[in-house]
Amino acid sequence: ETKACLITKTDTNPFFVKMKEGATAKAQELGIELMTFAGKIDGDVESQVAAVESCIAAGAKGILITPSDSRALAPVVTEARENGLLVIALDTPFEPADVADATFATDNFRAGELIGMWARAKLGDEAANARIALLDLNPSEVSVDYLRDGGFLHGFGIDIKDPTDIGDEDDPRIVGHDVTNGNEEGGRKAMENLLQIDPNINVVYTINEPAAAGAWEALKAAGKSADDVIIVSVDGGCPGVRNVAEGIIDATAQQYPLRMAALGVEAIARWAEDGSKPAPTPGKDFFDTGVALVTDQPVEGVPSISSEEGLKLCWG
Amino acid sequence: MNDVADRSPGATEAEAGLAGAASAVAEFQPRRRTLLDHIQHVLHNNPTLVPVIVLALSLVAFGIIAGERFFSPFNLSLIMQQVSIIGMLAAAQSLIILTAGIDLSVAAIMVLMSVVMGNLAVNMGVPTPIAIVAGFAGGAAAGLLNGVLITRVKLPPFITTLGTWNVFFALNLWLSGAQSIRSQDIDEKAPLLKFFGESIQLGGAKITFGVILMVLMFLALWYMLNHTAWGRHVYAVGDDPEAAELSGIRTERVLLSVYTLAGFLCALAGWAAIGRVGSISPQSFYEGNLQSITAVVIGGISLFGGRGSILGALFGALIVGVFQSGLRIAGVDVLWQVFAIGWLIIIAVAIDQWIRRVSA
Amino acid sequence: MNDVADRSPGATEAEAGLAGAASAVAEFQPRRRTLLDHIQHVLHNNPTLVPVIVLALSLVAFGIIAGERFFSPFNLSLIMQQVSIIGMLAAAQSLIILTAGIDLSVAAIMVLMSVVMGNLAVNMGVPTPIAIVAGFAGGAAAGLLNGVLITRVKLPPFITTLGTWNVFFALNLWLSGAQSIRSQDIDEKAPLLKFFGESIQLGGAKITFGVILMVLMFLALWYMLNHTAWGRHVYAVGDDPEAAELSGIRTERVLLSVYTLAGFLCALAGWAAIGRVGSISPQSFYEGNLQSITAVVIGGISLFGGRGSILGALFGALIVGVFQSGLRIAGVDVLWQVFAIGWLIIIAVAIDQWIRRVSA
Amino acid sequence: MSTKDVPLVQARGLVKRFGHVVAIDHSDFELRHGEILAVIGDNGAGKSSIVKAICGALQPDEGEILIEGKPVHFSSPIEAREMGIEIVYQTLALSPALSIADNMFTGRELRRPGFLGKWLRMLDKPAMERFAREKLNELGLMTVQSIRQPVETLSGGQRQGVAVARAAAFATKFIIMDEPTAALGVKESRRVLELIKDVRARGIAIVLISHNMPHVFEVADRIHIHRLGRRLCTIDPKDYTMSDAVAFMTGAKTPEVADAA
Amino acid sequence: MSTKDVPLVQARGLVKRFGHVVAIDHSDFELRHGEILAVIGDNGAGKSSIVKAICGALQPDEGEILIEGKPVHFSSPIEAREMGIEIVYQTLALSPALSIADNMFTGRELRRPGFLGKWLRMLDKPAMERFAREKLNELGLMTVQSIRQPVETLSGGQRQGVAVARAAAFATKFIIMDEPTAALGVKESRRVLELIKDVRARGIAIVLISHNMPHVFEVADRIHIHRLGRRLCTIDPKDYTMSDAVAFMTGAKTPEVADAA
Ligand SMILES: Nc1ncnc2c1ncn2[C@@H]1O[C@H](COP(=O)(O)OP(=O)(O)OP(=O)(O)O)[C@@H](O)[C@H]1O
Ligand SMILES: Nc1ncnc2c1ncn2[C@@H]1O[C@H](COP(=O)(O)OP(=O)(O)OP(=O)(O)O)[C@@H](O)[C@H]1O
Ligand SMILES: OC[C@H]1O[C@](O)(CO)[C@@H](O)[C@@H]1O
Ligand SMILES: [Mg+2]
Ligand SMILES: [Mg+2]
Repeated sequence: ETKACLITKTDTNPFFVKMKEGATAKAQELGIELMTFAGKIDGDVESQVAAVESCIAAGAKGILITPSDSRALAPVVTEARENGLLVIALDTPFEPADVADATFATDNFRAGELIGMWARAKLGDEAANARIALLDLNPSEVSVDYLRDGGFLHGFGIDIKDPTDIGDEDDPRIVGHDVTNGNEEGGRKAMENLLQIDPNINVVYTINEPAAAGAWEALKAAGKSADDVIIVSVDGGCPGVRNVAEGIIDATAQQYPLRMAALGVEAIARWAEDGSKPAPTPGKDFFDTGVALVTDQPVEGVPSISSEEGLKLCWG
Repeated sequence: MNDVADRSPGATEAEAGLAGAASAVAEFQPRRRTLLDHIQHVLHNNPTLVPVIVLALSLVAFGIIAGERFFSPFNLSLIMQQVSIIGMLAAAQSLIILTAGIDLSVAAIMVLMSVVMGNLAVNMGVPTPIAIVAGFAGGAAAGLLNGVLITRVKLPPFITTLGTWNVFFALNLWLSGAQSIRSQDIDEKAPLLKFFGESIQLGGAKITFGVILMVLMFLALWYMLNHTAWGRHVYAVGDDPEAAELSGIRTERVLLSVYTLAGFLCALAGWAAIGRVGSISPQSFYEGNLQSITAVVIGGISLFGGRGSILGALFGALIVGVFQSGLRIAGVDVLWQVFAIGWLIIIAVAIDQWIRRVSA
Repeated sequence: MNDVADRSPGATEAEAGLAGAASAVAEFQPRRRTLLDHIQHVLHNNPTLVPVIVLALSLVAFGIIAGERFFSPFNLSLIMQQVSIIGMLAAAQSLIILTAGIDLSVAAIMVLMSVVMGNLAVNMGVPTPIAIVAGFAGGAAAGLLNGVLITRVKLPPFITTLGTWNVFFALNLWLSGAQSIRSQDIDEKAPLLKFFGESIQLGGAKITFGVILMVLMFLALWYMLNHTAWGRHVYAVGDDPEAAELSGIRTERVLLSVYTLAGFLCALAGWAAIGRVGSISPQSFYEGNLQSITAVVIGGISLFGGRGSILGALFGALIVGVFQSGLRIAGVDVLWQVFAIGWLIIIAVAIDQWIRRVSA
Repeated sequence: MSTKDVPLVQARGLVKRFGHVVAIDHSDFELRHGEILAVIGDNGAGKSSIVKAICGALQPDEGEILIEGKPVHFSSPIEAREMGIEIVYQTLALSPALSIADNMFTGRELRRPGFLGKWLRMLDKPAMERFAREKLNELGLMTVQSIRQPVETLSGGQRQGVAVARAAAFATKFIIMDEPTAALGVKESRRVLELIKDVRARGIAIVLISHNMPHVFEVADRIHIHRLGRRLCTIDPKDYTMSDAVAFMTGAKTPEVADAA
Repeated sequence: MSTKDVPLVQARGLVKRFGHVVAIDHSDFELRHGEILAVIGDNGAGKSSIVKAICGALQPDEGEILIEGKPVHFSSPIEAREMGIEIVYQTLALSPALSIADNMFTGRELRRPGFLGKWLRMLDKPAMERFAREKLNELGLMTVQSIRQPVETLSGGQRQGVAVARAAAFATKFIIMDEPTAALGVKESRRVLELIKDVRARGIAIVLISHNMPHVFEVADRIHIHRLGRRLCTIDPKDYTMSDAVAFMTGAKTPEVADAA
């Protein structure tokens, strides 16, 4: 029986829980034994290193991993490949991407760019006077964090300077950045703090949908209505898309964790069968599992799907 | 049996000299004092003044640095809101630290119980009041588990709560399936869960019921600690548990009541957190345990137990809140906020130590 | 001056009765013992046996649950590798806990120093040996800072290191710009940083230099603690600092040396961590502080200081490693792993308490 | 049989082991109404252990204890206290950070009358302070600045005074004092001895553990001599000299009639 | 001027304040070669404080201390120890978890000869254990099972023995003993008194703080009477009665000639 491993960043993020569901279902379908691992918190590199090693020790055929640190895990993953395992990065690419045999991921920069472009188009001429708040992940500034943040600003038409550094831009439209730890409580507090700096904020970028939900609570408490502020986010989880339908989040870039997981498990099955590896999306160094902008306020020049469609696909 | 009720019939030879002994206790002339001595002395007799002064100073400092925006009633009331949940945890933590214990599991109990309430009321359709009461019971039970391990199995509090922290954290993930419960779903199915998010407007300030709850919690605990026998026993147990036991206090019961009450207060904080955050998120407040301890120590409550006023913890929490808000508004990077809080802990406690060093 | 060298000339009246007093001290008949008493007694006299037995039992248990894969030399040597860094932190932590202190900053010092080494050697082109020495110096300085705050400013260790943990964490983010240094860049510019990742093959087992370093670190500390005056002083200071000071130990110096040495050992662990992880990640080992404390307490070292063998911490770290590896291989979800570790802490320390309760 | 004929306390065959040490080895004990019973013996003879067993601070492994003829089993000193038995421990058992008044009343605090006390369980601080001050004055034991000052600000002698005053104020049956004068000066010791006699005059019996023979012979009505974990004999101080007592307790001489008094 | 004429210790105008308490109030102190000097006084008079100031356990705020005529300034008792001054504290200052041998040598451990000792700083455990056993036997103070057993397994009296033996073994100038017999029984106290006299016979001076007048008058060559933070007078026990001494120290009488001895 073929064995495969799924190693996620944490078990506390519904995105990874979904990913695990997808992988487990696919593995069952293909008759593969799936072992799952996770770190205790985001950034928990050592647990992931230990997990990769355990997979090698267990004689797995391949590993699906969402690296907690796109650079730090390279050595152990290389070791796994040297031991004949197929390693596939999910969600977060390695740096460089070819550390893994293949990557099934959202293009996080692209995801950010889509919501940035959308926000600019939505504001039209008012974009020149936008007051922008950016709600990021945590002080560690990991790759998803700067890719989405940078993508958003780029899409909005702002010069991001060092693409790996958050907060080095000098565009006066930016009110500030704050961290949310990717959850509702952090989202609310960060939004409150930025509103203190400028109560006229009208564009809010959020790292993910829980942070967006928290930000909305703060805006509501500050007396704002959904029409006063544009909130954009990334993920496209079912609760997030429902928030789009209800007009709380204006647009979100939807990712497809179940697809990532299923494709990954299939790739390992094929590798076990005939030793073939999946190929990347032409023109990219990874297999783009796609990202779709979900919004009920489509704008010209930015392709999007409605929340109704999004709800059907949510985390499919 | 001979009846010897008269005084000193068999006094030993040496004691003959006692006749006419001065009966006053030794007294010495008071020493002259510098201004600094004087300040130290005043603060020594009113140790809760220390965090109050630190709070006042940081308010002034950030008023200058961050400008008037910082000083608006709105911002000040906002700080209160931001502080409210950690403040309640700090209240629970203070009780435990007063008994010379420590609780690394407060935030885990709080989050677990808000997940329990939400699961029951929103996902399983249990009537909200019952869900809330179930959360309270769960919090008290979690606290009681800590208490039993500490008093019966005689494990050190640090170790006990390090262990149960892991246990509660795991249960939280399991119960919630790592999923948040959305604000709108709560509004629809169990709006009572958000009760503490409601607010009253007072001029520019917005006072949430959560903030009021926090203040009332501190006042009630202050009353209990200072004006009931139970409170005196909490201090006595923290001060010297053996002496307390021998002088007639059932120390085990006191400890059990303290841990159980703390667990209950955490559940109450869990309810209030739903109102504060708007939704129920199993991932929030991961650092709440250490943040509550930080507030308590900045507030001047001794980690060795038995000393300090619970109101100090309130001021401690506010000091941290003022720092975070002030630095944010002044546009300081998060990482330097972390840095500043680190030094704040050290300096606040150093001042407190300096104050306490004087003998009364 | 009169010369009174002869015995008892002025003995008081009562003492006349002493002539011919029995000179033996009170002795009582030994009590009969049950088998359990017997076991308890043996363990009481050899407390380090407890973690060894727990370790052996967990090996057997997981051998049965997780199958022979678990028992392969490869997997067993892997557990050693996985445990090595936390093991080294636990060694440093043990020293501090033996003095009745606690260090919440060990992992922060370690990560900060591996970032310092990497920044200097890889990013700034400083010769690797100098970068490593700079890291050592930094680690010792960080430990010394803790020590100075604890001995001079007289802050409780818990508070001090809670503060410096924040400070070191912030510095780490600042220095690293939150960016990991890639493995390939280290290989190219400073391969010496990865020295402890090298290994020797022994049959199926792969022994890394990092594992050897950890074992040597424990042996050296064991020797120092048990066969040098410094080591006896560490125990004495942890046991009763006042008695230690009065009986001629410069307790401040001992504490300063302990914190500084611990800081240095953390830096050494930081070097080893580069070899272990292969790259330098500023966000790694965030939970290392509490993990090191967990290893120490499971290893039977008392949080109250002065009691326990440092080798216990090694076994404590191995027990946690065996549990994690065993549960992982048995396919248990992380959340239940966390749950199990929580109970492991509680049960291991409960057994230890039971053992120590017998009087010798 | 009148109450006065039955001993106040009677213990038979008490045994207490600590691991391999037998601290009490089938020992008997008897305290009579209104008397001062001194307990003497070498260091480690088991004096503290036997009195602790009697007041519930230690649970004996074997043996029985009768108070006024009725078997009792105290699972803690609190239960003994409820019967009017007070103990002054060698370590005093005061809470340093609490006030003198708080310490006097630990575990038996007074509550306000009416609503405040009944429903809010509010302490009656004024009443407790008044009582504490009264007791301390009554015993003439000290001149403290304030009844509200923390015990840790008192000298050793003053603390001893608080502990003794607490016991004397609440005892109705008897008081056990474990080396109450060990750390005290001549003047302070004298005060404690006077206090002991005052208390007896009020009809309360006292068990006094002491190594100070002149003190023992001055105040004791009977002397219980403890040796190697058990009662060796009880003597009347009028019939024996200090030297005899010391000879018995150290094993230099063997008492002729066991239980001489 | 021969060394013998200069007092061994001379302190003048010592002052020590704790916040608002003046524990030593311009006090003098003198100890002569080879004598036993008793220090007596009420509880809280400042006896412990003054001897602590002399041995470096307390830093006086004012005043000077001369040892054999030379001004000294000890910043810790360790420095005093290096000059041959030993202290037996009221609290004993033993480390409960360490062995008897370890405790005897804390702070002055013996190292192995040669490479092991010099480079590996290895302790010479056999030598230390031999020495410790010898000293304990020599003083006839006790029969312990093993010199390696932790001090916490000893009885109070035995612990006292270890502390006294440690001081006696290493002192070359003088030993300060702060209430060494307070918790001891008659027999154990006697042993300590004999030991004190033995030590003096070896030419080592002793400062003995005690509340036990018979003991003081038995062994002391001179008595330093301390009152309200300062030396009231020094008397020769042959010229005064115990009753006089107590009257002086409690303020019942005033000595006619200050510094009588
Ligand atoms: N909690 C305990 N654990 C172990 N041994 C104990 C304990 N309490 C007392 N012992 C032992 O029991 C014996 C009797 O002790 P106890 O304290 O009753 O003696 P004592 O007569 O009061 O002596 P002293 O005059 O020194 O106070 C001693 O050997 C002592 O070491
Ligand atoms: N560390 C300290 N801090 C504050 N006050 C102190 C300290 N040490 C001593 N004192 C005070 O100094 C005074 C003298 O104390 P000291 O211990 O020297 O008295 P003593 O004569 O040894 O008494 P005793 O016979 O009870 O041992 C007392 O009032 C005491 O409370
Ligand atoms: O914490 C960051 C992680 O969170 C997600 O956005 C899911 O919510 C992932 O795509 C990302 O890896
Ligand atoms: Mg006793
Ligand atoms: Mg004294």
